[in-house]
Amino acid sequence: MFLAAAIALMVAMMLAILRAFMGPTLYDRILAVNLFGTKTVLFIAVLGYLMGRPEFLDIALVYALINFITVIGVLRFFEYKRTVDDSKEEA
Amino acid sequence: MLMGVYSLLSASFFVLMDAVDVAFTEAAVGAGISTILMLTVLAMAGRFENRALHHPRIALFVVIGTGIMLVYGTFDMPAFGDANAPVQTHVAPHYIQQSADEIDIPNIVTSVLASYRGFDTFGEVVVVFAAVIGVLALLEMKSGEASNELAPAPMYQHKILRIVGKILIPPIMLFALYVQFHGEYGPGGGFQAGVIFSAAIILHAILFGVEKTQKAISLPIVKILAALGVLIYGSVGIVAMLNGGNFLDYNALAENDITGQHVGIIVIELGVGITVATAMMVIFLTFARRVGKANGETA
Amino acid sequence: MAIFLDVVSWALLILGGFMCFSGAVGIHRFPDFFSRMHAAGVTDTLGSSLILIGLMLQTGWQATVLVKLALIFLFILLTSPTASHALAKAALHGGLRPKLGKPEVSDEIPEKFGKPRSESVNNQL
Amino acid sequence: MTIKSSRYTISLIVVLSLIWIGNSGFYNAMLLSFGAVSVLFVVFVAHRLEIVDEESQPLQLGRRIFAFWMWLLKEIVQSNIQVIKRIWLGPKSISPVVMQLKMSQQTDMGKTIYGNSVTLTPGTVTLDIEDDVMTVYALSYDSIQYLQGGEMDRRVKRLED
Repeated sequence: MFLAAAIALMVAMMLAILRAFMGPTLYDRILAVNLFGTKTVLFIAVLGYLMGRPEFLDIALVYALINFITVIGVLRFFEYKRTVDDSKEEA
Repeated sequence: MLMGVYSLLSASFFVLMDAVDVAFTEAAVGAGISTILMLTVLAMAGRFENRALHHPRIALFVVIGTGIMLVYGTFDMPAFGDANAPVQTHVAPHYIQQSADEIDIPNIVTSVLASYRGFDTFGEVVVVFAAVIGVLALLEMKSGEASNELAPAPMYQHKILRIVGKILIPPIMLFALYVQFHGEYGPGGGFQAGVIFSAAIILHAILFGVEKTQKAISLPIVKILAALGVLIYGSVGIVAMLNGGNFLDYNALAENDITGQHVGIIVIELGVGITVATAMMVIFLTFARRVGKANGETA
Repeated sequence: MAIFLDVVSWALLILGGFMCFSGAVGIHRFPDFFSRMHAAGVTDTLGSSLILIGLMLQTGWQATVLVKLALIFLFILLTSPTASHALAKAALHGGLRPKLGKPEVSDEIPEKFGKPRSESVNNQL
Repeated sequence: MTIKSSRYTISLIVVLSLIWIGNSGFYNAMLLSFGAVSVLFVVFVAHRLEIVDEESQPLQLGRRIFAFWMWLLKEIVQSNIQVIKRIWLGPKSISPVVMQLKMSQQTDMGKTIYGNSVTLTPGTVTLDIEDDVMTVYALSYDSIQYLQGGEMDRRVKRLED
């Protein structure tokens, strides 16, 4: 049963990656990566059960943390980059 | 950013191969910190990119050539999971079979990393520290001029981000420390803990601006701490020598061999954690400050 | 009792897997960024909750495992809307505009968000 | 340190200790003392970072938040089913709408809860919050009408006082 859930998650991850490569806008890519991250967290948790190793949950937790920080970081970066671009255009 | 996906993927592979600790490191370092550091560097370097000096095709050629050679090299390696492979027959069986008796902690990876391979790990910590020194040497040369901070995007509008960030940062830090001290029992240890802790600080810097983070965590102190981490590691070795053992021979730290190993591992993991955490913070904060400076000059 | 728990958790896992899968399909079927975001939201909330609750029922009541799953659960519920909101906001301020179905029922998108700049947000990676 | 701020500190300590104890699974003296040291250290750093206040430790919400969560959970399930239906029906079934709504919450915390609840229920996403006006993007006009009905707004408002 875990296997079924794991496979469904795998397929979802694949689709997310596809979206990340296809774009078309930057935000689509970030969205896809975020989705991919959440799916990975779940995937690792399910996998931990599949293999009978509950300490995998630690990794899943770290993933959840890091995924959030990365997405926010990436967003802030592009936001920041835009403000600089704007100030350049005006100058 | 696709690099981040790559890290996530490879971490999944490590999970599949049952290498929990490696996956942990990859998750923390590869997916998070490296992406953020790359972006910071991009923010800094992107503005004044020099014209390429050599033809990019040559570089591509070199990369492809190296890739082919690497793939060719792997043909010589034993098949994955081959029991007769040199890796499996050399020291690994000793580590796996004796670890429980000699060191008595459940996570073999930690005992290998911190005890059997104490010298190697010490070397890695020193490398991290050297990286910090390198970054500082390159970026702080023009110190003294008034630092003009990372242009603060209007944070007061990001109500949701601010509040959620405030709620999340303390638990993240605590989780980092949890990983630090449970390295003996589950996956984790100093390297991962350091990265997670610094990630919490970096999140704070991203959300509230570098200026505010620096007010709370002054760079000089962090730099001293980075050195202190290496010092802790090294001094464990020296204390062991004073007690009549070899450098980094934890058995000499206490009356009982096993207690000695425990104490030694905990202390050096702490040293590793401090060094890694502070190293990441120093690198990020220095870069972020430079970003502000560089753009102040060009914009 | 044990069998009952098993059946429930299997059902939850399968349902959650299906949710995640449909969310992923959604980000391919929907026409623009903003509607895709909703599809992603589906998987983030209900999909992950179902899977995590399904896993929780399988722990055999080991306290630490339960707590860890609960932490992941809380964390996802807290961060995923935050990340979505930050993303949507960044996209809006970045000049991306949603395709609207019936313009007559929508308010105008206020000018204060700046001019649409669709060309510059494309292909920055 | 005033009495007020020490309340938040204590709450933070309690929360962090619970996280540690729940996570650790080892209860020997050594690890528990490490835990105590860690908690204190984190509280110290959090104080330096100036993130210990009524926004990070929402004590004032009290017990009412649980009832709200239960209600929200029901909403989430319902709207999820709707969105999934739309996903499988294809892009023709959606007609996205952007609307500006007034929010009655006074504090930033209340606005955050409201905004996040709106985003959590699929079908609607908070695009922006400015003062007391929220820009919402929805997949269809029904969901906007539902928000305009103001039930969620009222419930979040009740959390505040």
